Amino acid sequence: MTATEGSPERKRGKDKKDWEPRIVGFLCKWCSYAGADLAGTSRLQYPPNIRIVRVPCSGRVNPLFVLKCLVNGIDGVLVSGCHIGDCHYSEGNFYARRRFVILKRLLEYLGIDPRRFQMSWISASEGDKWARVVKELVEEIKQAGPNTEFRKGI
Amino acid sequence: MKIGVFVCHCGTNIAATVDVERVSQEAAKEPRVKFSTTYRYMCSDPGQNLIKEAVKKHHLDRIVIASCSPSLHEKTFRKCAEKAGVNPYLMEMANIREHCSWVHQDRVEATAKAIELIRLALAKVSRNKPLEYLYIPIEKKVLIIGGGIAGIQSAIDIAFANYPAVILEREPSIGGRMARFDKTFPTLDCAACILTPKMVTVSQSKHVTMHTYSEIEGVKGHVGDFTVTIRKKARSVDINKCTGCGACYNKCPVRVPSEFDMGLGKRTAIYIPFPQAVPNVPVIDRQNCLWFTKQKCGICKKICPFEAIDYDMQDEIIEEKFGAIIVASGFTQFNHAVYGEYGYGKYKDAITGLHFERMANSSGPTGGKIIRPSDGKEARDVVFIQCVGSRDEQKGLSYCSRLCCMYTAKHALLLKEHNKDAQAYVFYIDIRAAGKNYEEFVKKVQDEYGAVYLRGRVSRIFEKSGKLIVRGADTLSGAQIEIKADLVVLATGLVAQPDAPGLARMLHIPYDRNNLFTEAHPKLAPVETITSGVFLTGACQSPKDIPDTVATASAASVKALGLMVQDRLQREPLVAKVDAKTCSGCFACIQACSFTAIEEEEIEDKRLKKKRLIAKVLEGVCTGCGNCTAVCRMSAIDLEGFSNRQIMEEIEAL
Amino acid sequence: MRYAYFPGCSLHSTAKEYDLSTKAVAGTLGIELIEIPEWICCGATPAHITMHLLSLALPVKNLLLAKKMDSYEVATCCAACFNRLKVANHFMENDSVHRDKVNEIIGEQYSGEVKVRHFLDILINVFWLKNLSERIIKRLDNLKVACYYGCLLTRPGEVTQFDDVEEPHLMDDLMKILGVEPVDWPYKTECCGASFSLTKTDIVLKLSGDILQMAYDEGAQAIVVACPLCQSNLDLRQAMINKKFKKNFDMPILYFTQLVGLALGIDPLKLGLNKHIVNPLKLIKSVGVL
Amino acid sequence: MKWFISHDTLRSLFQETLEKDCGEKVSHCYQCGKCSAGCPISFQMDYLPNQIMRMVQLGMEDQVLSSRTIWLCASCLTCTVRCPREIDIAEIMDYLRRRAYKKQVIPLEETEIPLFNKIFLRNIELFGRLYEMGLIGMFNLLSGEFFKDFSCAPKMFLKRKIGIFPHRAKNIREIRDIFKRSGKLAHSKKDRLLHPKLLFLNLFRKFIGKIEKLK
Repeated sequence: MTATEGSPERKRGKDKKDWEPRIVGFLCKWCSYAGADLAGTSRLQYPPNIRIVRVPCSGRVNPLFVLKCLVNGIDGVLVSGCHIGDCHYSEGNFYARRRFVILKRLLEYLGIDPRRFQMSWISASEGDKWARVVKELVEEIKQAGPNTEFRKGI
Repeated sequence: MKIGVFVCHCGTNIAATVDVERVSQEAAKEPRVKFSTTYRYMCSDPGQNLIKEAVKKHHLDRIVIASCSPSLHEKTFRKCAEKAGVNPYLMEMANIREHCSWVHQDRVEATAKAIELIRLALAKVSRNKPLEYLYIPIEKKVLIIGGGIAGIQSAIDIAFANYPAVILEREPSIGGRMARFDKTFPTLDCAACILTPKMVTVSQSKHVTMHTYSEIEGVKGHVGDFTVTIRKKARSVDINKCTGCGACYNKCPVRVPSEFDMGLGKRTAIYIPFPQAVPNVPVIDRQNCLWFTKQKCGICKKICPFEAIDYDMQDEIIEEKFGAIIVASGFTQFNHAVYGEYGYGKYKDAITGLHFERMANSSGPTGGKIIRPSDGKEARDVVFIQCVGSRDEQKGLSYCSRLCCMYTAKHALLLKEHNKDAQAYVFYIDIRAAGKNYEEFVKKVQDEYGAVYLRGRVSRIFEKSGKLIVRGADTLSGAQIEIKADLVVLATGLVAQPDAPGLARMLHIPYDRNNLFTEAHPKLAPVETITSGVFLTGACQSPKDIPDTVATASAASVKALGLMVQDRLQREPLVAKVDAKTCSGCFACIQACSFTAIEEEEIEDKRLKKKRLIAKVLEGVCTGCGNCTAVCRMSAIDLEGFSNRQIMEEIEAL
Repeated sequence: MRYAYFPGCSLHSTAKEYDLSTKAVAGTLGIELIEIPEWICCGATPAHITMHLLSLALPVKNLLLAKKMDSYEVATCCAACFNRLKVANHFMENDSVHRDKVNEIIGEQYSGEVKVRHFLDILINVFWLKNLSERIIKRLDNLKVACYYGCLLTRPGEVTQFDDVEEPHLMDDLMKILGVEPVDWPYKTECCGASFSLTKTDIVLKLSGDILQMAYDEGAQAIVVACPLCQSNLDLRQAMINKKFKKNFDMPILYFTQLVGLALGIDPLKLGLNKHIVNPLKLIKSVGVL
Repeated sequence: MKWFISHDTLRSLFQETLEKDCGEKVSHCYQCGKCSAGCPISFQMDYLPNQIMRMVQLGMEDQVLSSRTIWLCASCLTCTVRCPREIDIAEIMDYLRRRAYKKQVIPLEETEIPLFNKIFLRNIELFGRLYEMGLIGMFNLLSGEFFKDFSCAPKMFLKRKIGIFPHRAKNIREIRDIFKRSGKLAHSKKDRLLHPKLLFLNLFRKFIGKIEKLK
């Protein structure tokens, strides 16, 4: 299935004025996803640029997913898990942290704007933090501009 | 593949900001979508019926429901799918309420986002696989770690339901901290009078086995099938032969400070910790016994009429299987020696609450007299200091230990009862007496027993000419206070046992920064842990008084019994799976698994025509965190329900 | 062992005997103390009460002077100077906002690289007590003293990193080596009134009186101090305390360096023992040192 | 001396300003009173240290700045090292004093301490090191206690503990620059170091006191 073809939202990189960043968030279902839910229940407003992919734990997120997003032209990727020490699976986010620190360095080495990939730790009770993180993230990605790093010559 | 999309209005919750009709129309244009509709409340009975009928009419085999958060209604719609004849794991939800309509106001933007969220769900569901629930058998026996009042109550409850329980206790006798108390607040029941009958009940129950003087060495397995290694320390007395006559410890020549009496009294080298000990069998303290230190004496062996003394006894290591574990490992006292301003614990007459309990006990080391440990004189002016260690981020704990207010009030009352001339001065910050009859009790102590309550933390204690000078303040009057005290009782806070993190790691349960075990949910699952089959009770979780401890003990027992009465356990099938063809046997996944849920397995490789080792997931143990999938170089291990293909498809759909 | 020596204003006036005895002891033990040329006042309490930045800038100026001598360790005797130098160092090391501002004031770059040590610390932790005990000529047996540390030597613990905050023991350890018996008393870090010496003399008399009383009650024959302000409050004001509270204290207030000096066999006059208001010579004679 | 506070006081930004400027979290204070219990000077104070913390929390700026307590604090740090909430109370007292200087609110009873501090600093600005004779002389003159500690003076001279002449620093220009620039950065004018209002208040009060004694 190629659901992406012909979708009206795929107009990136053409007109800088209308450009809105597209961001993917990988959220662990125990803390960050629930925190995003709480932001909803508290009716906190944040920009609609983020699409959330629900995962059981930040440790589930394979670095390949992040790379795949960036290769596909997504402008920013966020991985968010429970606070360090509060992981539902006791140590999944430790693994995630270690993994993504390395990934971040690798991305930097590859010449990709480090702002495009970010991590955050948001608990189920931090709806406000979620809204804040998204707002800041969107701002930063806007500054970073459209992701063309993987599309040479366009 | 025929996918049905069901868009919920949620009253106006979604419909107000998202144009649901347009969303439904757009969804219908997506490939493989055979049917799309909207309804006011999809989770209601008519809504669910609508889904069932649509499945029947359009022969749908996959369902996407665009509504609220899956944390809320995933279970509802899975069941609904099952009833409609679709595998429950071929249903996905698009969260267009919490993540869309509630957080955005622009109708156009929100509608566009909702459409994309549905596209995401469609992408995922197209890669879903039908999954079957997992079932695991249950070993019908409960292990209770800790033999204090929490463990005792749990054992009684489980035995009452005719299921076997095993108590594991580190000390020679069960009873725990409560056995040391004199009276209990607010009713002033004698602690021994209410605890001893329970201890006897446990010892006489045919369903309860006690491993006293034993420690836990390791835990393997998962809910329904835990294998626990227990070290039964050498008691040097044969528990089957001994009748508890007491001849041995009456004749033992050694005298050392008694741990049970907080060092205020003495015990022998072969001893029972206290007269009501259960089991009533002595133990030899090998560090102090003359036979073990100097190869001399041996009187106990000579005198024992039942030949129960065995100097050559060795530690015994046993393995037992359990279906559930109740953790009742309790607490210990905060060590006030970190307070330099209170003399680094060097003043003999500055004691803790537990010392006071032993002194107030009429069968205790002082025969119920409140004395100064330094010179044995009766104490007249006694200062009680609350919040020692508690509510002090600088030197102690950030939390409130919850019972110190009450036990201090009780001590102030007991002081007056034991010595009419004595005067209690209580330094407090706030009095926290939220419990049945607690406030009334504190008031009684203040009004009828004349305890002087002073609001302020004590800044300094020092010794001068045999008295302890206590410098405090009363913030209510704005006065500095100096009291020449005979005795200072520090209401030390409750802290986790020093080996709590080790136990938590063994059981795979999380603990917080204070080393207290963390419950699965602070409100809705207060005695469960994230490791199914492991339950919490008592002060190992957070400071608790006796009523709360007993309540959680019974709660934990019910949870354990809930497992015991089942023939087998149903589990969500969202666990990791290994693809035997691609697994190279590097076992990086075993390293990454926090739950030891992956094992090595030998298979017959037909292509290579030889045997080789690959990883195997123990479905009962796997919690479905997916950490293993991220380390697998071959992508051979994958997580059902959140598989690589599902997530990749979602990414592609963006 | 070579140190840039920061005596501080008091040691050049009211506490001259502290300066004398420190130099005498250091000389005998072979610890080289080179006075920082053109050092200036550290600002003491008035500076940090009045202007926060000034209270950092003045000590930093001195530390920079020391740095220019190629000396990365400063020795000081005055507890107040020690405290101010340490606090300034702490800020310069850990607080970038203040560091930038102070560097702007001074016009030079400094980020806490010069280490500050109290002479007591040097004797005990650099020279080592054991080495010191081998150099002792006359043991000062039969002398019972109360070691008084005052507030500024140990507090705040994370800044001074000197000794235990509530129950310091370095001076007691030193006294034991000399044969002096330190009493275990609770007022080791109690406040003497310090900077209120001139402005709020009443407070000083009350607090210093309490300290003298406690030392007396615990059986001390003298009080040993490491701070010129404590010394002057207890020594100079002793007559006034006696008058006001109708007491008869005759308690010599000695610097620890003076007792070390005596044990090393240095002439009492070179240690400035004649400069005290309450005469200590009588007591010292009575224990048989002279 | 009892106050009435309105929502204007409670909503004032006193606590926020303080926390921002001196970095200490007064809001952490939960009023355990350990600071007051250990304070050696609290017998002279009008409000105990914990009360000052509370008043800051409630935004009572005028009352706090005009209190005697903030001037009587001896900066002995007993409160700071023992505070269970890790608040540097001594630093807050310092801050309050500095703020009081700026706002020129000094309680009538406690003019000596600010006066002394100013004379002390002026002394250093002039000589680089402390000139004790100058300090004592100036202080006695300006505070109106002309013969204070006169009895001590002969002893001190005899023991050569006080010099008659000041030290002359060679780098005096640098020192004055430090003073000037510190003042500039802290946004306080140099002339405030010795304020006539202060001097006048002090002398006036001493004078009244003497007259009342005579009566």
